[in-house]
Amino acid sequence: MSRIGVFVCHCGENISRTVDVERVAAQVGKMPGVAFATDYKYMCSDPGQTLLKKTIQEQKLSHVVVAACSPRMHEKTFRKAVEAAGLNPYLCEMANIREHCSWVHEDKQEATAKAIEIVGMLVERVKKNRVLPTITVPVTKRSLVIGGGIAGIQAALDIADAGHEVVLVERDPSIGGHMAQLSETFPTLDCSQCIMTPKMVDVANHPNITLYSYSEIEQVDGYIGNFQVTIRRKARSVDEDKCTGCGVCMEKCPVKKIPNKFDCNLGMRPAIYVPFPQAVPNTPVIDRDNCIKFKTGKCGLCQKVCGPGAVDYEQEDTLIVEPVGAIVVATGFDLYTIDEKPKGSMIKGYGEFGHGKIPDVIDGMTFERLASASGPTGGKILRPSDGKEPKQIVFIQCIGSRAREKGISYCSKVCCMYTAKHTMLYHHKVHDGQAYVFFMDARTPGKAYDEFWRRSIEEEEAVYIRGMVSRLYQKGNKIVVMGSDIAVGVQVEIEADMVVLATAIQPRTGADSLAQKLGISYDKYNFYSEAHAKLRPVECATAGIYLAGACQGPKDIPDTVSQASAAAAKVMTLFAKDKLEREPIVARVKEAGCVGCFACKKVCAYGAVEEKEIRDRQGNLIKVVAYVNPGVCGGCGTCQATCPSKSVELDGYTDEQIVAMIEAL
Amino acid sequence: MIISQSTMDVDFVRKVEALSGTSVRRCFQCGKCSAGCPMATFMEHPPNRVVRLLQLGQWQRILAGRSIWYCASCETCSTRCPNKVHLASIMDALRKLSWDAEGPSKESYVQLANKLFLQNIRTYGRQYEMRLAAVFNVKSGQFLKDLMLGPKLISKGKLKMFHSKNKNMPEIEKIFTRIEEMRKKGEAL
Amino acid sequence: MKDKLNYSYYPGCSLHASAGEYDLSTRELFKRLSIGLTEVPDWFCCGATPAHNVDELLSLSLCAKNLELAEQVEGDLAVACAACFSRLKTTQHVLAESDVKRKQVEKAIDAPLKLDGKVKHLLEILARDLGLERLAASVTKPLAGLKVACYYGCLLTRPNDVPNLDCVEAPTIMEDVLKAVGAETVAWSHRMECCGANFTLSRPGVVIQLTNAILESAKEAGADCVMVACPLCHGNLDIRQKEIEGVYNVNYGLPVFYITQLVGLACGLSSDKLGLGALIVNPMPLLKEKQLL
Amino acid sequence: MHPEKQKHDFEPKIIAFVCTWCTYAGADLAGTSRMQYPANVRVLKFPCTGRIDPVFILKAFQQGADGVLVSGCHPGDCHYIAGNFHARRRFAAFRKLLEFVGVDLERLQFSWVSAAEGGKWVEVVSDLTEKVRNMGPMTEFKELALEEQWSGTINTEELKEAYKQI
Repeated sequence: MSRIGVFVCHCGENISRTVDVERVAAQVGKMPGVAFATDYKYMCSDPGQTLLKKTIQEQKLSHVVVAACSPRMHEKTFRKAVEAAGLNPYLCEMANIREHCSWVHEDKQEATAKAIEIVGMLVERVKKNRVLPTITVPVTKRSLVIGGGIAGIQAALDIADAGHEVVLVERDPSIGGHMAQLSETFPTLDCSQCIMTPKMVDVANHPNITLYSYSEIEQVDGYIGNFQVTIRRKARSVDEDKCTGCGVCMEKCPVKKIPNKFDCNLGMRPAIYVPFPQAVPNTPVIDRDNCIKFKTGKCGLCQKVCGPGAVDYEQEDTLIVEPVGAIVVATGFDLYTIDEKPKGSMIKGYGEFGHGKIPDVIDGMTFERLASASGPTGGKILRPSDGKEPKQIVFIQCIGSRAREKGISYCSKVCCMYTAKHTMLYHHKVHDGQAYVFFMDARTPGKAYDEFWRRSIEEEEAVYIRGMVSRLYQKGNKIVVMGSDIAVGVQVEIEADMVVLATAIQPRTGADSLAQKLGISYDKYNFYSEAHAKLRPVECATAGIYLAGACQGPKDIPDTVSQASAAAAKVMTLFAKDKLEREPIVARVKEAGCVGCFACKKVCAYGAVEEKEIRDRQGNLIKVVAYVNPGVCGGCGTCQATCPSKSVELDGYTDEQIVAMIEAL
Repeated sequence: MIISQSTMDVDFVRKVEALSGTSVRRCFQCGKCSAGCPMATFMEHPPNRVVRLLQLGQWQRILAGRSIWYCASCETCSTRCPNKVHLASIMDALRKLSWDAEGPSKESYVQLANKLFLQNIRTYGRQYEMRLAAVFNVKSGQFLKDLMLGPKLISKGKLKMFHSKNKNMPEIEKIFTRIEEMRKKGEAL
Repeated sequence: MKDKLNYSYYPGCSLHASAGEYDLSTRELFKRLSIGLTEVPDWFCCGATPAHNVDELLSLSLCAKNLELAEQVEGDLAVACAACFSRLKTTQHVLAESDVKRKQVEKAIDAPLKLDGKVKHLLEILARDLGLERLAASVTKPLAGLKVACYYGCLLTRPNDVPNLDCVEAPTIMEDVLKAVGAETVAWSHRMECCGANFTLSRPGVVIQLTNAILESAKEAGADCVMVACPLCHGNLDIRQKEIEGVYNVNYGLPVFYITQLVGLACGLSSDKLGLGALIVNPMPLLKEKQLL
Repeated sequence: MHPEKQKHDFEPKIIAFVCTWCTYAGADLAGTSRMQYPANVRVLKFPCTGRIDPVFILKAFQQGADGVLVSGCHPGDCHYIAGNFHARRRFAAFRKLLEFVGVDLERLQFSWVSAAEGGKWVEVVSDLTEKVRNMGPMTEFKELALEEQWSGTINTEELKEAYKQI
């Protein structure tokens, strides 16, 4: 038989003004199972809590109901007090007779009657409450960061500076990502490499960071605090430990004319290469598809000239397993290309712009490389076709973005700003040139952003034309731009020397397959989904995995860095404890009844439901049942309402508890 | 223009949407339709503005002008619209509604040509360009239009003078009358 | 080798009048290629642009009825005129999408709707059904040295997802066919610009302006001639060419061929069988120069 | 703000199943803002509407509820990612069943009330109370429950007759 104690709070006058608290205590005191009932001025105050603790011990109470304010306010307070008195905290419930009763009703009789019923409901509920153990999971205080762009670098440095080990995995031969490609950055026009490369060097030198470049995530097992990550280190053909980065191999490589992806194919590189001079690590990689040694077996020049003997043609991919407690995903973005897309793809290209076949129609990133002092033209704006300086340059915004016909309906967020920046860079470099921009809306929210855009028009003399372009075609060595100015209501035709397209930001190709390995959710475009759009913007719904940068949605550099630091802070919060404690409101499977239909698995947004084999003593498989991993379960209870055989229960919200409340009415 | 609930004719816009099967509200006025329209220079309202006026429920301004009659139905706008607004169908719907209102537009030649074309179908089942051109010239009062082309075409066998009998004539007539009846009963727009 | 190809055939009004040579050359070419072609008995006008311009329901009904008539003849429906092709395909598309319109059309034609039959433009039949390889194999006189500007016009490929003939913005099907018969094709800017065919009767001034831009672009690209797959495009580019030359005081002299005429020529058909004499801009000097006659 | 309190002959019993993150918090906000609403509603807190088994609604009607309110987060706002979508799908199917067993669907209301919508909570509760008050008590299920109890006892003439013949 339970011995329930009920404590009715006056909350000063907040409750007692409209609820006759003494009557409530008296009435509830008569209910079966209630051993003790009293009222008190301020239950949450120190003397109130002392009263609670003392009574539990004196009256040998088995359960407690505190009738006071909203559980959102003081449930934690009272459960802690109950625990201090030696009871399991989950044997204490709160009846909300303030927000839901005394404050919203005026008639004292009515409010008192309602309060009695509310407390009665909770009394019936608490009888069915079970002792719930606090769930603890150990934490491996090492973190994995996937992606070595500015987001990954920032997150890795922050976590490493806090004293935790970081494993940074980058797919390309060097870290740096897109930011290393940029020329100057808005809205301050400081040189991207000047602010980026020191951070890259910091990563290389940080004692707490292990960098795996030219590597990819192969497999992820485990859960928050306890992930096992398998990393594929792709064969670099150069031993990172031996290589000194002298660069002789690159000088001697007979293959020289391979378009360099880092320079948007404008510059050339050898078959053994580092993507750019400031690469981290400064260790070359052999592009096996283009290397004569790998294609024909001959050559081998780089190995001969390598003093330290770092070149290794026999190198193979290796797999390493790293235990980590948290994962930051920072895989960044790809740019939309206007080329013809494969049939059936959600994304379409731009046939009306020549499907990328007009040489002087380039994208924004290519313009960045042209404008970059360390780029293929040494910072001169020159046409790819004939190397001449374009005197009429047309920028077109919203290419791919905000175009549901082309497969994307979102705004890519950064294009308005970088196009404004491009017009400025162009004006700085080609004084007698004229820049035109076709745009629909200028979206420039951000500190000093709109001022920056206005400057491009008012001081740098870019001509902005509100209207889109229907078609581009080559006419002689000019590109005819057929646009419109909707403010005037006329068609506008410009014979341009160069056209720069502000192409949309898309998640990296393959973002979905990485998400599947990590067990995180993603939207229809393959952007990773945060746990809550407003309140948990850096966490994934999958516990222990955090997001940083454009892999979650289009972002500029300041936003990316902020989110990366936020993700790092979340990791540090997790690592601040040796063991993870969590509310034991998790689902539990009653294996006897489970038929293994896994309807629960389908509705579980957290991927907490696993398949568990039940075997007899001889080891014969009897059946496969669901198992809810308590470390991963979010505690929503959708599985329970879905289970056709009622074989899964959410602790703290069992059918018994709820039905008891309904029946109390 | 004064904009209020009473000056914005939403019912008309709904009719256009029903006939064209496309949303008017979806247009965000990027102007790509106007940029590529081969006829935009002939229109007093370029295509994007036609949609804009519809968004504001100002259909009278559209029908009074000749923009809709100068649409060539080349479908360039529909094809390139980033927002899947099927503007060519909207133009069809507007012409239909203007046609029903017996052409408040100033543009009469295109309407006359269309009318004769449809009459030809009803009477002969097929088009006979010679007849069409001749009647058009007479009715539009341009007796000498394309006069120079005529003899050359006849000599090349390009203008048939006589038509052959079509067995399906009664069937065609029935299609016309059934549609007329459906409209009378309000079963179709 | 596949079985013999057989099609029902919807020539459309123009092919029985101003574009007789398109009809003639189509029939002769198909005969030469051993492709069966049976005209749909008592087909009638699809309504073309004027019908859908002012009365979509009428346009859909006329096309739906013709599609039903086409069911009498075995085989996919072959269409020569780009406008008819566009209307018939659009009808299939619209009626498949809209329940309301389908019901209205069913009532108007008082017959079951036949929407699953395949409607194919001649180009598709040559390039895909017959195939470029087999087409090339039938060539007896390759059109070597003939530089052709392929003109698609508006209705062959547009709008998205309706004709599905080729890429809406950057089609290559005409060039593919011509390359298969040995001709050269030029890259030019106006191959998909509108000629304004809708206004041939009512606003010839508009047509002259638009067509001039097309001819100018073809000439600039170095084409010897233009090829079309639509009688309306042909009407403007060929019949009005002299007039345009007069208005703009230029000299294009660009013969305008139908696709079936050029392919037929390559397959060894005579000038008479291709109706080359019916072309207004005389193609004979060009063909003689290139030794194709 | 405080209209003259009306006396009614019938005070319906309304049971509200709400999620803790949105609607429960919204109801709390109504309290902290001192808004007034009828005292007929009893709130049952769930972690998420996804946890709400349709059986609870039946149970509530059986236990004498005259109206039931189910309220959670707005679409896309679910604290648990998608629990409210599962709930919505489940209840869409459940409405048909309820109709079949004879519950007037007017007595059952689904709504979305966010943590910021104290006013909406008041509105929803007041409207439902008023509506159900006008509909009168929900008797169908109570009678059913009584019939169930009786069926085991021999107290009708027919049954007595039947037993005699055994």
